[in-house]
Amino acid sequence: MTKRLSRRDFLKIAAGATAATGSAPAVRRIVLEPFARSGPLEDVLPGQAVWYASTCRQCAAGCGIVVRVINGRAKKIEGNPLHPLNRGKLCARGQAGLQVLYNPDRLKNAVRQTGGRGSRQFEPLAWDDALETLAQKVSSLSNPDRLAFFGGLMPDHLYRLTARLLEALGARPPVIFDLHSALEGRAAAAQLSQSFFGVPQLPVYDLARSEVILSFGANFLETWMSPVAQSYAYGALRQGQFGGRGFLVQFEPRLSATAASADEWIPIRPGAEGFVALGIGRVIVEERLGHVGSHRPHAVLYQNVDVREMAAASEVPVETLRRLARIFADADQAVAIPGGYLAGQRNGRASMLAVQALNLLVAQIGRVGGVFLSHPGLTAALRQTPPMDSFDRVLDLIARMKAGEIDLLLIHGANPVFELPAAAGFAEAIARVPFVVSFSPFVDETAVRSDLILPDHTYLESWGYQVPAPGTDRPVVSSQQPVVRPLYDTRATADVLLALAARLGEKAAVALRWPDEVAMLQEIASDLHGSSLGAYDAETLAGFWMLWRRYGGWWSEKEIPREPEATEIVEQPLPVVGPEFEGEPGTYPFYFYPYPSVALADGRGSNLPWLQELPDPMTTARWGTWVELNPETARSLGVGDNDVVRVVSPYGELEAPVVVYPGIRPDVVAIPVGQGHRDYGRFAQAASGSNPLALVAPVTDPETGALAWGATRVRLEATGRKQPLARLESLDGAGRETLG
Amino acid sequence: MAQDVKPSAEAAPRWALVVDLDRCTGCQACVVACHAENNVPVAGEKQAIYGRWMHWIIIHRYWEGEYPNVKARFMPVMCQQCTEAPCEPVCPVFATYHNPEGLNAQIYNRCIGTRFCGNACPYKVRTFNWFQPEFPEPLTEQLNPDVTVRSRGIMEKCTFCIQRIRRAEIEARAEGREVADGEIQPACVQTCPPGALIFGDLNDPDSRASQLARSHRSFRLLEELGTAPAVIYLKGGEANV
Amino acid sequence: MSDTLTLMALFHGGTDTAEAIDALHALGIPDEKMVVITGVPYPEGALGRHREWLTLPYIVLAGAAGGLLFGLFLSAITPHLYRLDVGGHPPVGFPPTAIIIFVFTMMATIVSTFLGVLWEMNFPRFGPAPYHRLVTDGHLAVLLEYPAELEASVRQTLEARHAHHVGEPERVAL
Amino acid sequence: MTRWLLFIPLLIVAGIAGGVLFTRAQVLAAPEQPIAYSHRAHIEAGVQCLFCHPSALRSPVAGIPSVQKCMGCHAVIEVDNPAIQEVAGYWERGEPIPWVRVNAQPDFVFFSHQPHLGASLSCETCHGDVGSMTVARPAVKMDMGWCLDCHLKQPEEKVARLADCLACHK
Amino acid sequence: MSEPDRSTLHAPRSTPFDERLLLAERTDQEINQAVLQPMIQTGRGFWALVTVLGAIVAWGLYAWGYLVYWGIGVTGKNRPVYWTLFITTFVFWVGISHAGTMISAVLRIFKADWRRPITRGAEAMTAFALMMAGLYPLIHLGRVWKFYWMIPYPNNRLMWPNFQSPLMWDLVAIFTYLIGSTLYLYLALIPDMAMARDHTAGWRYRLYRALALGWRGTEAEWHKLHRALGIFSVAIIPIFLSVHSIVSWDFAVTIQPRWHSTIFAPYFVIGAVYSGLAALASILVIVRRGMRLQEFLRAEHFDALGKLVLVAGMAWTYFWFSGFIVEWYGNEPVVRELIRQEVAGNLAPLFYLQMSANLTPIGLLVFKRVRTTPALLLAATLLVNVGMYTERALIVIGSLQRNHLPFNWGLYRPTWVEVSIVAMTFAGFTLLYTLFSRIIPFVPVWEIKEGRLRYTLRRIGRLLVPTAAEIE
Repeated sequence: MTKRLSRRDFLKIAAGATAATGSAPAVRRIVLEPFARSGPLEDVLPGQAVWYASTCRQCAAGCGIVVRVINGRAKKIEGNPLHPLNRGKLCARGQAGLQVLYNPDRLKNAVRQTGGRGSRQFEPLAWDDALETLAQKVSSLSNPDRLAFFGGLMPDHLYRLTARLLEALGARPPVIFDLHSALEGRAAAAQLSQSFFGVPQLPVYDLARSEVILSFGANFLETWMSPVAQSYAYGALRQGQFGGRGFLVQFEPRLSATAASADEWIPIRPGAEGFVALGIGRVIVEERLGHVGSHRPHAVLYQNVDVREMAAASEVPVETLRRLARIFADADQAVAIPGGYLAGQRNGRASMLAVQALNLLVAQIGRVGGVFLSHPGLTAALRQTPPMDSFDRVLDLIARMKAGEIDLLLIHGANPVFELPAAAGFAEAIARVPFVVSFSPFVDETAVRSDLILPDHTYLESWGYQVPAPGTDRPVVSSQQPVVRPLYDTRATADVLLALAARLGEKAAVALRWPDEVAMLQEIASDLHGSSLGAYDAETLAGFWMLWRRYGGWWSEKEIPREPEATEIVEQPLPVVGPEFEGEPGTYPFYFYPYPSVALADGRGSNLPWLQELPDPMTTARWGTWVELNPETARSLGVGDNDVVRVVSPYGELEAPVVVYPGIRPDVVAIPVGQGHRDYGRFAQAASGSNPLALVAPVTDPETGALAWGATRVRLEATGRKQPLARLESLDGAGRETLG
Repeated sequence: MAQDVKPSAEAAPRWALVVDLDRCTGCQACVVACHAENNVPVAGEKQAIYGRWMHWIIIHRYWEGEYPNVKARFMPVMCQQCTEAPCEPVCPVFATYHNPEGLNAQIYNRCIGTRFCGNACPYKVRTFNWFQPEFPEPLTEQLNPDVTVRSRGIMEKCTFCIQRIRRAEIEARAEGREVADGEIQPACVQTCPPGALIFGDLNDPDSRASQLARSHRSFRLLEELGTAPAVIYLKGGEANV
Repeated sequence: MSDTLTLMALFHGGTDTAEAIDALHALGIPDEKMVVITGVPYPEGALGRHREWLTLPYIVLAGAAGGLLFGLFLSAITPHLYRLDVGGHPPVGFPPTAIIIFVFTMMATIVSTFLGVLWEMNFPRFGPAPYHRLVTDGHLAVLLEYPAELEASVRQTLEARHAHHVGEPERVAL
Repeated sequence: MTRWLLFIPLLIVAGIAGGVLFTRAQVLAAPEQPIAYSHRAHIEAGVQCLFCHPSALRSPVAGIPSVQKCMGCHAVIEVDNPAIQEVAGYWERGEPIPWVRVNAQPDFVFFSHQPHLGASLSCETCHGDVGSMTVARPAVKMDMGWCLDCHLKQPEEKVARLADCLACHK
Repeated sequence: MSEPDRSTLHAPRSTPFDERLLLAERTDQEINQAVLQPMIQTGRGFWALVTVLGAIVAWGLYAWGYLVYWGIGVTGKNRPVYWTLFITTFVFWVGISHAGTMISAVLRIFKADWRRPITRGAEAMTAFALMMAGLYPLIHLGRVWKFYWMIPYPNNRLMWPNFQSPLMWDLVAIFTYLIGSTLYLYLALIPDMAMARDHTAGWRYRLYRALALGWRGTEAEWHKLHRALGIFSVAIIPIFLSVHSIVSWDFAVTIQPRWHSTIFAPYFVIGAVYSGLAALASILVIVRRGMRLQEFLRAEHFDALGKLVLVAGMAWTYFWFSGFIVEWYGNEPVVRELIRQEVAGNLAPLFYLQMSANLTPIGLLVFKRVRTTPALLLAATLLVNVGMYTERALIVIGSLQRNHLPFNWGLYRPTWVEVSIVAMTFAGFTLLYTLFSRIIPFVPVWEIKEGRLRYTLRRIGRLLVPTAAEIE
């Protein structure tokens, strides 16, 4: 009895107690348990809530979560209060994870599509038969190179397994692409770090302790990188330190929620962010602003930059540049953030380089309130994270599929048919592949085009771990454990691959020698056992394994800053590259700005009713796709709210109702990504909406090879039809707070 | 048996929610947290278009100025738990009333659906179950057993997560101690990433909530109506001291 | 006195009836022994008879008082049976109490008036009673009770006033 | 004619009374259980309530013991009793026994055993003398009046809290 | 009884007094027949009407069932417009119900003799309108099967209704008024039931016998009846004032802009009288035609009624204006917004319909010709009720569409369910009224006869002048 109590007390945690900055000294107590694989915990009482720690898989950020479970059923997801990344907080998408688990449209077992691809006639398939078919397909490949694996948002251990397997089979490594990461510009950011700091690791921007933040197209409060951690920091920035209040400037063609929260929003010409950064840098150098001499060695960077040209090109007046330059340079802590929208341009790398250079210029690299790299510490070994593949690898795969060089395509965690620009032609390409296997738990657009669906568990039922990227101020690994037993006869893809390897035998069996997923994880986790750094440790490996699950990961007790070293690349003059756009300005007068919806992200959330019903912070609209137009644009086009317009790009067109949006450039047309599913369950299909990727040109930034999703021009045509949009706000109210 | 119950027999707390508008980023995390915690149903597109959505907490978004000098502000609005609640006296069956802890209670199974309270509420934060809410299997598994699943024809609204308050109080009483400040966290408060929501006891002068309530930034929504809400807003755009 | 006879006579007009009644008075037949049945309410005293006393007002007052008390109970007592505070109002406020009390008082007044008057007319009474259908066609019926020895003079008096259908009153099931 | 009118109220009253009695009988009836389980036998054998329903102490629900719990004892005790063999049958098939719930609260009521036991109430207070029942049946009709009856009798300083609707309604 | 001197009866039929003479020369028997005949012989038209109305009612009941089964969502209500056509129509019917007492009680007290033939029609209208009104508090409930929680009865929960809620005041007030007006109607009916009893056979005889309660018409009975009616008339007037005031407080006690007004009570009362009298006039015109009651309902009645409507209309205008000017002048933001919505916004059509439909009749009724020509009077009074219905809709629905937080504004669109149910009550009212007119003597025969007692015709010069006797 006493023993049990003490053990229970052991992880009685005070929610929010770890809060670094100004939040309540809260002592809301919950007891974290390790998930028992068989039989209930001996001290779990019926009707009593148990909390399991795990990791959120709704986006790549990898926040820690705790899940409230009653009588073996998950009831509520909250942020893990112990987790140094999100500190007990969680975003809307994370909260909605429950509806992934309990989604009425989940596949209940492995299925074969009988009526041929796209027929949507599925017949249940015993797992053994499924594995047999798969093994047979693999072994009957004339050449391992004809096997391709398309991965999306994969947990790290699964990626390791896949990579090992493919390697053992002699196939090329998996192609990893998910739209959300692309819109965040993860690939480009990683490559920027590679060339700027010499490591392909996403930098951490210390927003909480910064005084001045210049955010260039980084929507860091909604969808960029690690929104929860960044929002947490934002709270501190606002009311955190001793009543100090940071100054945030947002450069964006469209007023995002981040821009709305910013002190200053500068509606900048798409693709011209780099110019602004260069201009500001040039001013700092010219006027010798900021800390004495800090900029001297970097004067060379700006030798062929002319402030007036930059101002002209970016349509930001010189005075503004000078003013911001002063504010930025004079601050003790200041940071400039190269955001996702920059990466979505064909001059992406140049712009991002210019922005990152500002941090170098004012010597904020590695300084408090500046830019960091998350310290790998002991977790280095675990950090075989999926490389954020750039779009050109996808194009290459598509080309090979079209050329009939792929006989077997395995797809996990991605929905390329929906997520890729239609013009990239994945849908046509996949038709050329003789056999396609999907691991999706849902029948999405890609699964419908596959022969076999071997549904993976949803993340609340599965094991795993993930190293958060960009991570935080210390080494962190988030561990993932089931919080409920699998609802249906689904199977962890990791286990499927292991079983497959066993069947294939030879090198594969050697490479993937673990009996099952958990064994593999235990081995991986054991790397961290016995470290003094950790927030916890245990004598035995078994004890460590238990705590690893209880805590929902491993992280160092205290902050370990890592100061990146700038490489020599920043000793040559910065390139001055202008953006290019698909489509003639004459016929396509508007810049097209697709943005990830805070609710649906890149569309993976659109099968969750909570997220469908979730109002967009800015337009308060939901359950549909809309076109945001500047009032002036709308007027000139003779359309108003709820009038349906046709948006035409050189690559496609769509129709959607208009939202007259005061916070957008007159020459920009913004459409949220996420709707327009033809499959993917009742809620996704019920929503009226269309997929803006139909318009996007499949072009890349030649430097990084990242998808230049912002580099398309469109034109608008009024249709004369009306379609009411499910708004939260009353249109008659006209966005007023009071009538005074 | 005429049993006259004195409302303040015990030193009752006065629960209050402080909303720091300077921190709020409009991220909507609170909205989903509330849906999950309180079994709030989803209306669906058709009903949502017609203003039939069920959120207990919504984030108003206000525009100021014209492009390019346009500003947008966010304002989370949930039941203000008024001290002088206009919605209470009009209910013919006492389905809504003022409880000893100053909460504006709504007893679902007592409600007969006159919707009078909805008219009386100046904040329009009460939502009505126009239809029988649908939770297609197995979404029912998610429903929080601590909260009633409301049937059609019933008024509902934010309760400050009364079930969490009650749980904390029962725990504290079982351990023979007072409820500590911050121990009770409604779902929205618990999840709010920038920490814009702070919950606490106004009768305890040292609670973080009452400290913030004394800030010069504090104001109440539609103060002039004299409803004396227990939700206190902190004006955005300026430092605390 | 010896045995008494009852007799009903119908008249055409009020004038005749009034005169007849006076004559009968002259014969020493008191008002109590006469019942005048008309299809039309004749004004007080039109037929030369005095009005009778009524207990109706007392019934009504009693009813009203009862209603008032009931209203008082509902609006002022029940809120204390299970005390629930609403909108910062006191459990019992003047205006609501006033309204409730008023309405219940009026309700009781009305109901007691109705029941009271039925009770006074001891309605419903469907049993057979002396009556003549011609009454509702405008005839006036006089029903009188008199000692046998007056037989001749009474009849003679009635005839003189154009009475018709004079005779034993037929008892009609009402 | 009028006499007929008298019957109408009589009928109504009779109907209401009948309905009330009927529902009461319904509520207090002992439900049909899959296995002839006798509380009396166990109590007489000296088993405490909390031995099989331990969670009453620390959780909202008292809970019904798992087959595992039953077999804990009956692997050795009374093994040849047919009822026990049925239980064993469930155990071997790995099925839960479909017990029928005897005392339940509606969905709109929040009830937790924990505070009630904390207030040192005995099980019998609400569940009656289960020890003397062969088949468990509700001892009282657990309606709001019944709850209040007790809550309002509590010490003055507690009544405000205990009489608050939110004390039991969720 | 004052038999007019026979010689005058052969006077030419053109003088306005002839109409009065018509009754004067009838015997009681003829009057009875004149009243009973149209009741007993029912033409094909009648049955057709009953069928149509019955069908509409049936459809409405189906709609109600549909509403209960699926929930309030099948109506057009939304947030923030929680009350709509149901409450509007409720207020409308309560309003209609007011003329009944107005006529019979007030006029009985003031001994306005022209009331006699129309009192019963008025009282019946009150009773039926109230029955229809009484349906709405039930219909609009989200959980109608729990309505009995509003009834104060001892229960083991110790729970009583909240008598601070205007809805409770409503409940008891409407109930009281319904009881009051029904009893009032019935009490004055007893002698006529006796009359009908004496002149009918078969089921009607049995019915009337039961309803007559054994009335004979002894002096004592008449006397008591008079006393009772006297008390009734006095008691029912404060009720009729209170009922609509309370209905108005349903709105006025909230802090909803535009509702939160002190003038609402009298404004509603006068509006009720206005619409009620108008409705009565329309009904009388129709029934008079349908039941060939020209002898009883004559020009001078309509003239008098028309004047009353005229006065009520003017009073309504006055109250409306005194409310409006304060709102307009105060210029309080939300109210300003509401007024804009009505005068220039999405409610403008309804607003102008309301104003024209309420003001035009006042202009028309000034002319005696309009008041005394049934067709014109009908047109005018119907117009009034269109106007008053719209007015109620604007007050209930219009005000709810706007509130302090523009973010929360809303719009309302009615659905077939609401329309059907509203239609149901209109049909139901008409149906009840039609059946009533065939079963109950539509004109209070005994009151007419009583009135007849008091008239004599005096010749003044060349004129025949009716003179009424000043007797109690």
